[in-house]
Order: sequence, then C-alpha cells, then structure tokens
Amino acid sequence: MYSEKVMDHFQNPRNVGEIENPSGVGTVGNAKCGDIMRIYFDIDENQVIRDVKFKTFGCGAAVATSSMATELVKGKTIYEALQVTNKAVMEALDGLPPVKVHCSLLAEEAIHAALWDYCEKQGITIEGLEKPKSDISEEEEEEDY
Amino acid sequence: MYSEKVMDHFQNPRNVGEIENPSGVGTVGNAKCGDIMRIYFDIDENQVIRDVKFKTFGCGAAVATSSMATELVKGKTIYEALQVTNKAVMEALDGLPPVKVHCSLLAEEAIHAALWDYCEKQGITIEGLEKPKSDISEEEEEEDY
Amino acid sequence: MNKTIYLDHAATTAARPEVVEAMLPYFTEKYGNPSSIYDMGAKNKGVITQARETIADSLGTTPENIYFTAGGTESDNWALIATVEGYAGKGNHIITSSIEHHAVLHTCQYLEKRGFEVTYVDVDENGILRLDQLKAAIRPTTILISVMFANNEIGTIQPIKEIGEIAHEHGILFHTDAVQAYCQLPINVDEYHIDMLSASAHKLNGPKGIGFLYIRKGVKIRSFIHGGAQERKRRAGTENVPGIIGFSKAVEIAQATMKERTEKELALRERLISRIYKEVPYVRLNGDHWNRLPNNVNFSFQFIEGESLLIMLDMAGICASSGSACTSGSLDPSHVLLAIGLPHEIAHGSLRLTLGEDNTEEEIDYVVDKIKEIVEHLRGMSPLYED
Amino acid sequence: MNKTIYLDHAATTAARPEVVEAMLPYFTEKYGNPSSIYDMGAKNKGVITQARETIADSLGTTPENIYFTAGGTESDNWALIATVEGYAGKGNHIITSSIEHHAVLHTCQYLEKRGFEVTYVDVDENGILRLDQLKAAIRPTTILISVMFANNEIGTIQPIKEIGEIAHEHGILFHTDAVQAYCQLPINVDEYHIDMLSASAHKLNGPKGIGFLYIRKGVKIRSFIHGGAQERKRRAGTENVPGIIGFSKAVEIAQATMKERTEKELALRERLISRIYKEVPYVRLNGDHWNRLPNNVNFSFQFIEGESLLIMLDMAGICASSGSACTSGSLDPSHVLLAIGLPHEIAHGSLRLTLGEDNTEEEIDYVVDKIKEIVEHLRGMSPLYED
Ligand SMILES: Cc1ncc(COP(=O)(O)O)c(C=O)c1O
Ligand SMILES: Cc1ncc(COP(=O)(O)O)c(C=O)c1O
Ligand code: FES
Ligand code: FES
Repeated sequence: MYSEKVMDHFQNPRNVGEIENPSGVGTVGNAKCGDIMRIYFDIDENQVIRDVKFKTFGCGAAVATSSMATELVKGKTIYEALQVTNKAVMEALDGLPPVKVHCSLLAEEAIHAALWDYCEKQGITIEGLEKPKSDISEEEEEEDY
Repeated sequence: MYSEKVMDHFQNPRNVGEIENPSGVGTVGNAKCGDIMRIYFDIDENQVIRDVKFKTFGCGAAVATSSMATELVKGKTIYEALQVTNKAVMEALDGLPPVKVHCSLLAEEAIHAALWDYCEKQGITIEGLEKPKSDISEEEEEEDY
Repeated sequence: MNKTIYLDHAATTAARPEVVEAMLPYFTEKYGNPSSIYDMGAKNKGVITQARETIADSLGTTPENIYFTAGGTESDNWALIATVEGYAGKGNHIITSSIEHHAVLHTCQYLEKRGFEVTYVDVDENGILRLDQLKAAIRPTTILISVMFANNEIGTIQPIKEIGEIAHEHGILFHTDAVQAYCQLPINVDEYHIDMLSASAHKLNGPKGIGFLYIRKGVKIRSFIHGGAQERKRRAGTENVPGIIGFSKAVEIAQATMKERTEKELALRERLISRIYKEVPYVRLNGDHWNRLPNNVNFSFQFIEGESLLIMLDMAGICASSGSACTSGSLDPSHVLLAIGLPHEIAHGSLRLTLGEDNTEEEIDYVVDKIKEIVEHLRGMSPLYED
Repeated sequence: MNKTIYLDHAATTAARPEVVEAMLPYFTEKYGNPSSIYDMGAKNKGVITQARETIADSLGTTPENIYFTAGGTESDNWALIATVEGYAGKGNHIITSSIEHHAVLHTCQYLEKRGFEVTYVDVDENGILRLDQLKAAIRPTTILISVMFANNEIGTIQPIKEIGEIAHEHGILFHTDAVQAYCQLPINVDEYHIDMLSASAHKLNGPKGIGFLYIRKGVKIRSFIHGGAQERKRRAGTENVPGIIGFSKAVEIAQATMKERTEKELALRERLISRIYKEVPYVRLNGDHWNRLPNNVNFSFQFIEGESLLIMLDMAGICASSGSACTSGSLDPSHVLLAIGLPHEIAHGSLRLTLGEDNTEEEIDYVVDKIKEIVEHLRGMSPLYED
C-alpha cells in the first residue's frame, strides 16, 4: 500500500529523537486516529533550522511523513520551512494512499506548531503563520455514499 | 429423483392406449400442474376388469402411476379395484418424491372416475365410491415457511 | 452418441479450465485477506482491482463502479431493495416487466409487502416490452425501472436503449438484469443509459457463487449486506478472491471470443429451429425469432408435457430444461410463457435448448432426431392428441 | 526465518489441499445446476444434501435446518433482518452485545433506521456479556437476542448456554454469530438453545464466499435474498456447488481434528502469552485469559501504534493484524477494545495473533523475539514513552 520511499523512511526514519532545550517544539495529534507527532527545532540566530528531531506515535505514514518533513526543513530558514506543505511532503514520498493524506497534514501542522512555539519564545511573528490546532481531526471528511 | 421402478414404468408404460366402447371411462386433471389422465375399463359380466388402458398428459410420475395403477386393477373385480389407493400405487413404485405425491392421487381418482362412469351406465352403486372430482388440485397444500 | 450433449447453458455452464487454473493459487497460496496490512493479504486487493478493471472494460465503464456480489440473484436484490430504500424520499413506485426472472419478481413482491408499489408492464406475443405501457406507467413517484436485458427462458432481447432513454428523460433510475445477456451481446452502460446492471459468473463459464452489480457513480444506493468495509463500504463480507479471479478470467475469454462464438451459436440455433419447424408438427417457437439471444431456442410441443420430454431426453443423453431451472419443484407453468399468451397446457409442453460454444452440428442433428422420436411417443400416450 | 509466518487465522485461512481437491470436479465436470431434471444436474442436489448432513452432524442437528449462504456476513444479515421482519407482529426490539462483529452491528444500525429498537448490552473488562444487563434489557416486545459465540478480536467466549436459556425462558429467538467459534469449540445447538447460528467456511480452511445459517425448524424466518426456489425456497440463487463441497470437506476435517488441533494451539498460545508477559514491559492481554478461543492472543503494547507494529512485523515475515480485518481503512480504534474499557491510545496499540494448526513453537519463539525488538524500536520513536 505504501510507496518504496515511504517504506524507506518508515524503516529508517531520519531525525528521530529529542532536542534538549529546543528553540521551538510543537505537538499535534489527530483525535480520530489517535496519532500524535512532536517536532523539536534547534534554530540559530539567523533563523536557520540547524537541527530538527521528531517523535511520533502513529501509523507508517505518520512516521514516514515525520521523517521526510524533518529532512525537508533541516537547514532551511523558518520562512522556507513554513512553505513545506503536506503536499510537498507527500510528493517527496511519491504519494500516499487517500486514507493516509491526513497523516501528512499532521506533519505540516507539527512544523507550524514548533515554529509558533519558537516565535512565541522569541516574541516575533511570521506572516502567514497562524496558531496551529493541537487536533487536526476536524478538517477531514470521509467519503460517503 | 425417481426410483428405478418409476423409471421402468415411465419408459415402458403398460396398458397405454384406448378401448373402444369401454364399460367405463374416467378423465381427471390437476388444474395446478395442468396434467390430465384418462382411464378406460373393459369390465365383464362378473364385474371383473378384463382390460384397462390409459392415456396421460403429465409428468414422469403421472405416466408411471398410470401404468402401475392399471396393472394393479387389471383382472380385479370392481370392488377390489376400489381398494387400490394412491398409497398402494406409490408403494408398488418404491415411492415418489414429495412434490409428486399428487400425481399418484391423479391415478387413484382416474380409477374412481372410470368406475363411477361404469356404475352410472349400469345403474348400480358401489358402497364407498363417491362422485369423483374432475380436478384434484384443491386437495393439495404447499409446504410453507 | 455416447457422450452427454449439454444444451442447458442458460442454467449454468462449466467453468473453463483456464478459469479454474487462474483461481487455484488463490485457494491455497495467495489466500490472504485483501483487507490485511501485510503484503500477502494486501496484494490481493490489487488483484481484485485488476479483475474489476477487466469487467469494467467489458461494459465501457471504470472499475470503481463494479461491486462484486455472490451472484445474479444477490445483485438483483441489492439493486432493487437498496435503491428504493435510498430513494424512498422521492417516491415509492417501481416499474418492471411481467417476464423478469424470479430474482427480480419475488424481490418486487417482497417490496410490495413493505409498502412499495410495483407496476408489471406487459410484453407482446414475442416477449418484447410494450414501451407505450412503460411510458404510461411512469408516475411522479417512480424511482426505479428494472427490465431484464434478455429473457432467460425465451431469449427475447429487450429494447434496452429505448428503455434507458425513457428512464433517463424522466430522471428515473434504470436497472437491468443482464445475467443472460452479459458477454453474449455487446453492452455499453453509458450508451444504453444503464444505471445498474446485474451479472453472474457461472452463466459465462466462470465459477458459481460470484456475480457483480454495476452501479453508476452518483447513484445513492445503500448497502444491502451490512458489515465490514469491503467493496468501498457498499457490500460487506470477506472478498471471494478466487471467485473474483475466476470471474474476470471468464469475462476476459468470453469478451475476446464473443463474435466468433455467438456466430457459431447462431448458425446452430437456426439449424435447430428450422429442422424442428419442418419436421415436427404442432410446434411453436416461443420468443422473438430475431431479437433473441444467439444461443436460445424455446419450443412448445402441443399435447405433451415438459417433464416427460426432459426425462426422455436425459435418457438419450441430452441435458435440456423446460424453462428456468430455479423454479423446478414448482408445478406452475412458466410465468413467461403465460405472459406471451400461451394457454396453460401448451406452456406445460415447452422445451428450452440453450447452446454453448462446444456444441456441434452433429449434436444438433442427433437432438432433433431424438426430439422427433420422443414427441411422437409421448403424443401417442396423450389424451389430448387425436391423430 | 525465510518463510512467512501466518498468524492471522481469524482473518482467513488457506483452503486445505483436500478441500480444493474435493471441489475441483464440480467446476469443470460435475457442473450441472442442482435444480435441473437431468441426471448431471440432479445428482448435485444429492451431493449438496450430503454436505448439509456433514454440517448438521457437527452441530447436533438435522440437514433440513442448514441453509447455505455466501458467507458469515450474509448469514448474520439474514438472521437479523429477515427474523425481525417475520416477527414484527410480536415486537420491534432486538438485544445484542456491544462487541459484535460489524456484520451484526451495522445490520442493527440499519434496522434502527427502519424503526426497530436495539439494546447493546455491555461486556465486562474481559469482554464477557453482563448477563444481569441482558436480563434487564428484555421487554415484552423483544423478538431477538443476538450474541456472538466468541469474539473475533479478543477471542472471549460468551456464556452461550446461559444466554440461550434466558432467551428460551422468555420465548425470545436466539441467534449466535459463531463465525470464529465454529469448529474451534464443540457446539450443540439444542443443548445451547440456539435458534440460529452463522458460520463462514474460509475461517476453517474452507473456501471464501460460502457460509451457512442454521435455522431451527419452526422459526418463521423470511427470505433475505429473494428469487428462485433453492434452499427450500428460503435462499435464492444458483447453488455454489464447489463452495458447498469445499465447506463440508473442511468441516469434516476440522471436526475430526478439533481436539488435537486446539490442544496444540492452546499450548502455543500459552507459550506466546507467557513469554510476552515476561519479556515485554507495559503490555496488557486483552480478553479473558481462560474463556478464550484456543488460537487467539490479543495484546496491547502501551506507547505504540498498531499499524507501525504490523508493518514492521510484515517486514520480518510475520502476518498479523490489529483486530478485525474488515475495518482496515477505518481510522477509529476497535469498538471491542473500547468496550472492554481501554483508552483510545492503548486501543490503538493492539496486536492480534491468531494461530493455526501449522504454526510451530519455533515460529512462536521467533515472533516473540521480533515483537520485543520492534516494540522497543517504536517506543524509542514515541512521544508518549519516557524511559
Ligand atoms: C435472468 C436471470 N436473472 C438472475 C438469475 C440468477 O442468477 P444466480 O442464480 O447466479 O443468482 C438468473 C439465473 O439463474 C437469470 O437467468
Ligand atoms: C465474528 C465474525 N462474524 C462475521 C464475520 C464475517 O464473515 P465473512 O467475512 O466470511 O462474511 C467474521 C469475519 O470476517 C467474524 O469474525
Ligand atoms: S492514521 Fe493517523 S497519522 Fe496515519
Ligand atoms: S406434476 Fe402433475 S401429475 Fe405429476
């Protein structure tokens, strides 16, 4: 059901772990599927993401999107990181099955949550960054007949 | 579905045909299955059935019961013939499938009808012989759930 | 002739060796549940999708509109019951024909008990639906028209395209029971405005116990069999993977050979019809001679009764039927033959011969000879026949 | 280990070679329609009756009470829908349990939409029905109690005899979904006062797409699938002869080997349970330890999520599931695990391993080792786990 890229990132997830005293940390979940994702940023004085780690309690897609999303934002500025959408993550993973699209939203939202936390700590705002939801499950709809 | 005896009488029916100027003839049918049976008697002055013939438009069981019933009454007195029930015919044929029991009733009824015709012509009555129905289909019930 | 001559292909057919071969691995090796996560099971989901594609292609549609069922009967029940439940808000009236298979007729009767109203449109003496009656039967509350593509007893092919257009113009759903027509006639569901179509694998050299219902995208049909999330949540129950594979293999072959096969059957059919017509007196061909399935012959032989004829044919090695196999055990004459105007006793003397691609001219000639012999013998016993 | 270790026998099983062999002739040679008059077809009627006898014997009943269906789901739907339709004059209330398979639960929800009332009786923390609640739920209008024999996720066996007695005393019909229990546990329908019982062949090394419903003589259940006169006019559709043969062969073998097989499974089950308990921290065995199917193990591993675990097991060649296969595609946690009181996130980390007679001790040991490894790896990634 998953692409090779997904399986690769699932089996060998990049950036697993925690960062002590992170510049920003964000935790989001999906009450519906019960999954939880936490992303830690170490951001330098130039607003570049020097390091990023994640912990995920979730399905294969959740693990793989965490891994890919962290790869995509690593070394980027916080403004660039904001552009990393769930679509970009899915594309980088060669796609996800329809029921798993929400898992990639979890990754996008976790990045935003960590950025928000960073901004709050720094007392800055980034244009276009809204206060992230801690539960993304409301956004979804199920196919209905 | 049929016993060997039934198949034998179906394939080689005994007493098929007509009798010219019969002593008695009876025709009965079953409106439900559409089948029709006609039995001809040649009865001598001692009330013995000298000859018997039949014609049947009907299923395999109808043909076989006609054949067997005519065999059973041949050479018998009219009183003995009255005792030939559909049960006796079925037994002589080693049984019939449940849906085919009515076919043997057709044979019993055809004998009665021919006897009745004989009695009318002779102006006599036989105890226990009632006016036969020309359509036996009302008697049946179907298994219902 | 020492071997059996099978002339009851409308009742069921043998599964082709290629079909059985295709199924075999799915019984013992590739037996995984398609809903499973592990590869051994999940692979079967892909395999089912391929089968769905093969079938969708044969109807000019896309795979997501094909739903597997346990056979033609379930498909018919589903199409009727779940549709009228889904559209009960719109109305409670169904139109069908008087010569449908019992899978449709008895379902209609069931729905009548539940308060739905059903109009049974008549057919003409050849079994063709009276389109004027159909049009006149339409009410504002009509939610479904269900008319079979071709009849299982007399082989008459209905004017499906016209019926589809009428339904379409009135915004009424159109279901067709194509159990007999599917893979015998080319069918395009869009061209014919068909919203739902039932088929059954065992009628086309596939396995028994598997069928499908085509449901046009957008039709708000409910589930009929409730439970797990299989078949896009519309038909629950662990998928019959070997059955599905066998079905799609049978369709693949039947579609590829359709033209050649039906031409051959047509030639045999005409030989059978013309010889019987010429050589047996007091016969009647039931059903439209030309608007008819290429493999169907249905004759009534006056003065004789069907079962006796069938048993004697069986003794001569010939498998035939008097109409629908599903009604055996019932004593009533065929509702189809009564609907085309046959009197009771003639309806009782009917014989259906349905051809398959393996039948030969030699077989047909043998069958005609035997029929002549047997009909003569039975007429000799019949109180209705005076020659 | 290079070969696949199959531990999902509750989802489906491989058809045994003997089963497939028994079926084969009925695809290509003995393909006749059992409702036909000619010998080639009519013989199959006898063959089906024999199959019915084998199955009837296994339940301590007589063949006329066994009706073939397309699987467990259809049997459940039939038992519920057609019974309540048949007894609607008596009342409109159904009692079932909160941990039924979706084939029962979704059918109940469908019936609720049609105006029937359903009480879902709770289970205790081991999944055993609360008999006091059951008794309290009975109303004068209660027409049916449906409680599964054993649960498909946690393997808990219900006090069926007690439930049957309660139903019997109150003159209420009792249906049991025995899809998981049939041929794993001895069942006598009379002793347990069971009026209807559902089973599915593919759970016991038979083919997919065939099941049966036992209906006690006298129960006025209507048809669910309407059409031809098959199955004593109660279940229409051309009989799936190969499926029926395969089913009865599977039952014959499963009944003969039951004792030996389940003893073996029980030993493996206990080895699996005790090793996991000892060697993996933060685990919970779901379901009653002893009132449980001999082949069922269900563990929750705290802090990890089921799908990841399953994929990693699959990569290690182990086929397992998180619960019911039919709900894959749904994101909701198992209703069964919630019903026994598990919180959401723990319900998400559950693993069902269901054994079969071919599993070995060596396999079990390998599986435990792999589980330990994978659970540790996943916990290392989990934001919920702080060691
Ligand atoms: C026209 C028609 N509809 C429906 C059916 C039912 O199909 P099945 O017996 O495969 O369920 C049949 C054949 O039996 C048929 O000929
Ligand atoms: C308890 C229970 N009931 C019903 C079913 C449905 O059976 P089937 O999928 O064969 O229709 C299953 C298995 O899927 C089951 O485990
Ligand atoms: S299923 Fe929820 S994160 Fe994947
Ligand atoms: S079926 Fe009517 S006489 Fe046999």
